[in-house]
Amino acid sequence: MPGNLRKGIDYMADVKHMGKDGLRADGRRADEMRPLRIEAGVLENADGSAYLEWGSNKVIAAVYGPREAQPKYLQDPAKAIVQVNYNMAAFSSEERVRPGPNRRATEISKITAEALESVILTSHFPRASIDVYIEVLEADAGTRCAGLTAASVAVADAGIPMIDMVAACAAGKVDGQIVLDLGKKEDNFGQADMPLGIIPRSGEIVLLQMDGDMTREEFGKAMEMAMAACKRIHGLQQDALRSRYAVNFADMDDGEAEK
Amino acid sequence: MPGNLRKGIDYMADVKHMGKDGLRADGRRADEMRPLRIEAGVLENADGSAYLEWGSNKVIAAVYGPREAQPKYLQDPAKAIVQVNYNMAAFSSEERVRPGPNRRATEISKITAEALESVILTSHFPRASIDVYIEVLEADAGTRCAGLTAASVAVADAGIPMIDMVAACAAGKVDGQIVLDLGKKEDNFGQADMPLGIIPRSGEIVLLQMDGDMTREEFGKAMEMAMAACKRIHGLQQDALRSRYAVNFADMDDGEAEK
Amino acid sequence: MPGNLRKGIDYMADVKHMGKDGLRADGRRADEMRPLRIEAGVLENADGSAYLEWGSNKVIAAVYGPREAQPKYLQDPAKAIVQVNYNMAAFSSEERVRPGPNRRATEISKITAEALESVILTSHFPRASIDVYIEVLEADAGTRCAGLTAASVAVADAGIPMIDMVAACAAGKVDGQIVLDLGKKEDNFGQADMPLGIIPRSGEIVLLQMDGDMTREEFGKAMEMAMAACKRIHGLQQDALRSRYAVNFADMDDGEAEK
Amino acid sequence: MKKTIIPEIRKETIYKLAQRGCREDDRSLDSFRDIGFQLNPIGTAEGSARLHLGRTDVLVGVKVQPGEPYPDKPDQGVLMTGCELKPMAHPGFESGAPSDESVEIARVVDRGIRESGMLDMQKLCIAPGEKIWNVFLDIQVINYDGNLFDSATMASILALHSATVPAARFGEGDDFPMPAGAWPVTATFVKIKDIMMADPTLMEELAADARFTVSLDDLGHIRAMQKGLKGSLTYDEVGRALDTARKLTEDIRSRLISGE
Amino acid sequence: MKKTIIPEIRKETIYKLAQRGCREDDRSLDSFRDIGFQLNPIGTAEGSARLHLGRTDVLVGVKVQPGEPYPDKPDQGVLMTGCELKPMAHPGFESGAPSDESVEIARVVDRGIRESGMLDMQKLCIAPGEKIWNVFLDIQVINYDGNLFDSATMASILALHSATVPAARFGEGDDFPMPAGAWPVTATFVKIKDIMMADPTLMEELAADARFTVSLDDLGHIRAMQKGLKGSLTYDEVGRALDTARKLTEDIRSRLISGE
Amino acid sequence: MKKTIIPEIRKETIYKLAQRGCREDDRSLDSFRDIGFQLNPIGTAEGSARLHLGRTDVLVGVKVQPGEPYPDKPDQGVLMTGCELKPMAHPGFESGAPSDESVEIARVVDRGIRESGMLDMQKLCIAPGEKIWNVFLDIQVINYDGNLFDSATMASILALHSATVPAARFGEGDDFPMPAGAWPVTATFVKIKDIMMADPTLMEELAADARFTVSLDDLGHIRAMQKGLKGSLTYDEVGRALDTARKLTEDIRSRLISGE
Repeated sequence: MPGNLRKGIDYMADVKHMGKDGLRADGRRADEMRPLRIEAGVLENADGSAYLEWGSNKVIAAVYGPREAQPKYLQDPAKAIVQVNYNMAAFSSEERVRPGPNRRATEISKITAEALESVILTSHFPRASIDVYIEVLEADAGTRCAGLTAASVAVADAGIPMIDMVAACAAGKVDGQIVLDLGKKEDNFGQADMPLGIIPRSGEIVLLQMDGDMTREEFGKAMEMAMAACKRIHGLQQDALRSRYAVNFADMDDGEAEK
Repeated sequence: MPGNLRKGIDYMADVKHMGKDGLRADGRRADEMRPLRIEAGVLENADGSAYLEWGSNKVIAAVYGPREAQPKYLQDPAKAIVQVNYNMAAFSSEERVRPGPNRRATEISKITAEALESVILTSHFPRASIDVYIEVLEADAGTRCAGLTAASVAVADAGIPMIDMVAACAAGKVDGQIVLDLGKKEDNFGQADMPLGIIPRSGEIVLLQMDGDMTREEFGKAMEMAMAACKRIHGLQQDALRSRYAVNFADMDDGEAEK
Repeated sequence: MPGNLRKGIDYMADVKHMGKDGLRADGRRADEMRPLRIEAGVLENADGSAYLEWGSNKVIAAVYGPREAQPKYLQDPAKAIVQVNYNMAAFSSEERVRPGPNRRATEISKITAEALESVILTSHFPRASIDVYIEVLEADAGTRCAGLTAASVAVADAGIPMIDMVAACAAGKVDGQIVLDLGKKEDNFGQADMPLGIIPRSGEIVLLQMDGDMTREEFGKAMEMAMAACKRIHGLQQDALRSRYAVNFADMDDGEAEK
Repeated sequence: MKKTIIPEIRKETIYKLAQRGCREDDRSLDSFRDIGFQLNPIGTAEGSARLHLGRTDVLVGVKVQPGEPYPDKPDQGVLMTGCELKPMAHPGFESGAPSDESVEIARVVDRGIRESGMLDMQKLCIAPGEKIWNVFLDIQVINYDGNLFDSATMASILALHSATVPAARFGEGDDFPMPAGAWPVTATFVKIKDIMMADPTLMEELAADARFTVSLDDLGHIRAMQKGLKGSLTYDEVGRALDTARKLTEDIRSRLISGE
Repeated sequence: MKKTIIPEIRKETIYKLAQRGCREDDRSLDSFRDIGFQLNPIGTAEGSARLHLGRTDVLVGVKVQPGEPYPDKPDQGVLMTGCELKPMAHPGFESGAPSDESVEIARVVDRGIRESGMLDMQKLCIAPGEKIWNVFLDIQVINYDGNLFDSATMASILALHSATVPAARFGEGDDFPMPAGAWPVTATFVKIKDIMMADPTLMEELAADARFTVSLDDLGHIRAMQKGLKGSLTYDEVGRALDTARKLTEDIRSRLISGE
Repeated sequence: MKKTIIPEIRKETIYKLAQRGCREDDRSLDSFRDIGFQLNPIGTAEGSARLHLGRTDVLVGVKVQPGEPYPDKPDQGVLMTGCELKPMAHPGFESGAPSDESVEIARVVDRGIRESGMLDMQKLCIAPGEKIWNVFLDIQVINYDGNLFDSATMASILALHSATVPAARFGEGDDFPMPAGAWPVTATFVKIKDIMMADPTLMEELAADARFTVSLDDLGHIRAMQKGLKGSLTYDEVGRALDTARKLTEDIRSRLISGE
């Protein structure tokens, strides 16, 4: 079960103010991520799933597949196709989101699918489709990184072979300072936002976008900050799978005992 | 031919005022239906059809099938599927109805299809589709009952085997009184409306909806009133088919004569 | 390459004023066409193409096929189908044109397809589709004639066998006078517009529309004027193909020389 | 319409009859089928007409609602014509988005009415630049046996002439009759091989190589034309059709006006 | 939902159990699964509730925004209910336009709420004839194991009762609680062959011949009914379902109100 | 774009050439194809540009119309960028709803322009909170031979710099030039196996594993980035691409400004 969905406002109470100098509006240090919690295997019916709370972001990812790609003209005889549907729930942001596709969601779905394709061993499953559904239940800036991070765990939870899970986190620029993991206000009033997704094992970049204003040097700093965060996130992704696996393992023991 | 379509206003002139006490705004008794006329076989090109005037409601139902269900993924290897498209003509109500599907029509189409499926011997026609088109030309409350009643006659007219024709009629509550077959004003200002569709032979319920406010006792009264009306309507449905058949029989005689 | 697209306003500078009497607002005689330039083979990727400037109209036509008709239920076992998509670019008229189909474009696509089918030897290509895309980049009245004229050249450029190229031109009525090839202002304030498309070799009519107010006699005059213009246009269509062919021929010579 | 094939032999029969000046329903080449109609069958419409042309059966309803004028015509009402070809009328018609055919029919009917000046659009202005009457003309085909252009046009002008502008319902003064003047009537012909015939049945349409429709006003002026299908017409054929159409539409118009 | 077939043998098992008054999850025929819920899990919503009914998991969020009233109800707010059945919740659900099923669910939930008079629509008027509050109720199914009518209704009324009208954000005065009074609760039954059972699981739904839903208000009055599926119900079956529903919904209502 | 497959052998050829620093069209890895353009070819547009990048051929038109501001930006004009990939430009493009690719192109072009602050949006305000200028930027691809991100961006900024706001036509005072300042230019690279190359042709795109686009402003600041395709990039590869892009875009910018 996705467990307790808490109001973002409660979450903030957890954040400690760490001193007056160099701290951000919500009290974080420049290179401090918002609290992140990941849970694997939260849905009954999906082949794999994950739930993620990141600041006030609340995201569920569900995975089906590998299954036969439909309609048939989508099939690739050499490998599985990866299809992602990123969607924001109607009530997930201050202004209601009209149900149905929009251009922003289309773009995010596309780049998320491309990032996942870079790690999934698609050649093992010719003519198949791996379908990923990302539902943003509450949005608080950084949902595409949250979605990709959750989707990677869900793909792993489905038992689909990958070279590694993708971890994603944004860095950006606020008041001229490079900071990690922008919150909603920082995103709205900041000077740059740069979502990054990497293969943590190799450091290879599989998702990268940016908008705003950054010098070459600022880019380097932001990149290093985001890369380091992605590696920490990767640890949380692995923990989520490990807890899930531990539970399963316990289940299996029970099974054995029954025999 | 559907014959003469008359303005609803003329129709009302036919209704007799039956005394001052207990009579409704349009002069009907509580358990009195609006005038109902059904004609079978009104369309040249459809496999079966019926035209119905009920108060000022004017409805045509057309049936095609059993024919191969298209596209193929809709086919059921065990039985025919029943597809209903209920539609209100643009000019069928005081405010123009925008062409194209809407949520109300989607729901009515669904429950009408389910009601018809309960009587059609669908297992006789695996992989087939039976397609029913209900066009409301003029609406005056009660169009879903009118549509289902007409559709049943149209299915019979198409020679599709059924255990019985479904007959449908609403009962409801106006000024605290249970009444039969609400007219438009009664529907708009009444306290409850309960469309009912039954298999007259057995009294089984195949369509039932309600909105408003009814006690358990009122429900019972409304149900009995509507059931009795459905049985009267069933007689009119049979008459409509009988007239149609008689005509055909006459035609056949002519055919014989020519030989 | 479609070459230089010039602003309509420059074009007008070319038109000579031919005397005060009987001349139109833009200085043309009643039976004088706006300047027309046609170029064949302007697109790299299409099987056939043509670019046309006519007054300020700027139109590209692209042709693909004969190729297998998709989806299969569209296929005709006896002949190729001809599909036309006429579209106005968003910026092609004073008021922005919303992207996507509209009823005007649907009608023009239909009658253009019918006109082209009358000359293409479709029976040579059973189950095939010949797909014609007409893009209006700038519109200045008469775009359906411009589109059909360009499409005919593009079909020929694709090497698809035809009995002849269709040539099209409108005649109409302005200030009570029958005139050829109405410009935008004439179209907006004129009394009639009659687009005509013919098979120049035989004079047979394959496209004909009219709106406005014309007597039977005026119709005759307009028809003769438009027919004569279509024959002149046919010459320009042939020239366009000839130039294209000449270039190819030169290319081939070079090829020979290289050996 | 979904591909509907007519057997070659039926096509040949129709053509051979036509060579002798005859048709399957015993009409001459230049005549229309029987026309019957009924005014205002639909109580919810501001005006309506149901018209039979042989076995073709068309119902047209008019709805009138206040709306905003187009910026370039601030003092004029707006006519919007829609056509739905539903499976009810023929199995070849499909539910869903309007087909190319239904768009063409709606636009040709609309053109004939609009170009004839039949409606006094300025009388459909409530407040210039702000509020006008939108006139929605919706064509519903009940049964299809060919020649929708003419049957839908006839039913449309009957419905418009029978319509009332429901001003009172919208608090815009008293109801008044639709400001409709002229009676633009169309005549449609098909050409099978080298023979033209008026008012085609469905089978004749399916056998046809080309189609031609002309709208004529009360003075016999041409107000709209539309050639269709993949065959061609000669100049002479069009000319003869125009002359025949003039006679036919004069007759039809007088019958529509007299209400016969 | 895409065709989802239940094996005949499973269906037979469910029926045989039912004949003995039992069910696969050890419930009696007339009982609901465990209900758990959480109020306002979604910070961006004006009100929200997540509800578990056994393994069925539903999230409902309320958004409130100013809008224009309907002309015929100038002094009343507007309720709009949407339902999305996404692949996340079950592989039989498909992305894209709302399915017939999701439309039916949204409309039945909406009907129960609307007909009960739960929302005081006049308190959702800002300026009569000009500005009202639009209340958007969006149902998102997280996991599907049957009986969405009841679970979505419960989550919806919890979300509405927990909601605040964000007047301050739109410069319309102080925020105020959603003017929600009654607690309309539905009970849904399915009939397998000749046996009725309450609160069906997905497998029971797939085995079912007919479905029946009734919405009851705080007084036990019937506010909405909906029969579904291709089987039929007898008058007696409906009557017994109504009586059972009255007991069940009283119990559920008190648990929802007490926040248990 | 429909699946368009490049033969393995062609891919191998492109890669082997690239290993020697060469390309099929004799360019170096870090160079762009020839750029040619024409300003205001379209008389009906408020501004337009047609640009050739090798055989890629793009036409961009600007339309400007009054509209309402967004509530959160009451004193700013609105930029809307659309992109249509039509079959005319390549048989792999299909008619109908915009594809994912065309959405991505439109959004990346839009982002480069928007983030650079190129347009002074406040000068596109007519009456704060009430009326602003909507700037519609429509990208039409005439012929597709790769690198639409860069070609569409170049054509777009040329069209905007050439555009006039048609205030007089809408009775909003005198026409004035589009308030466009900066010249944001993008550079796009693809990576084939381990080699990066600038300004890919269609064949190079089809052979590519990853794609990277960066938008740089007049000061050489990064304004937007977009990584695409299913391959990955190393940090070093991105760094080198940024450095190369800075040189390339400076050169391109000066050529666009000088009108060469």
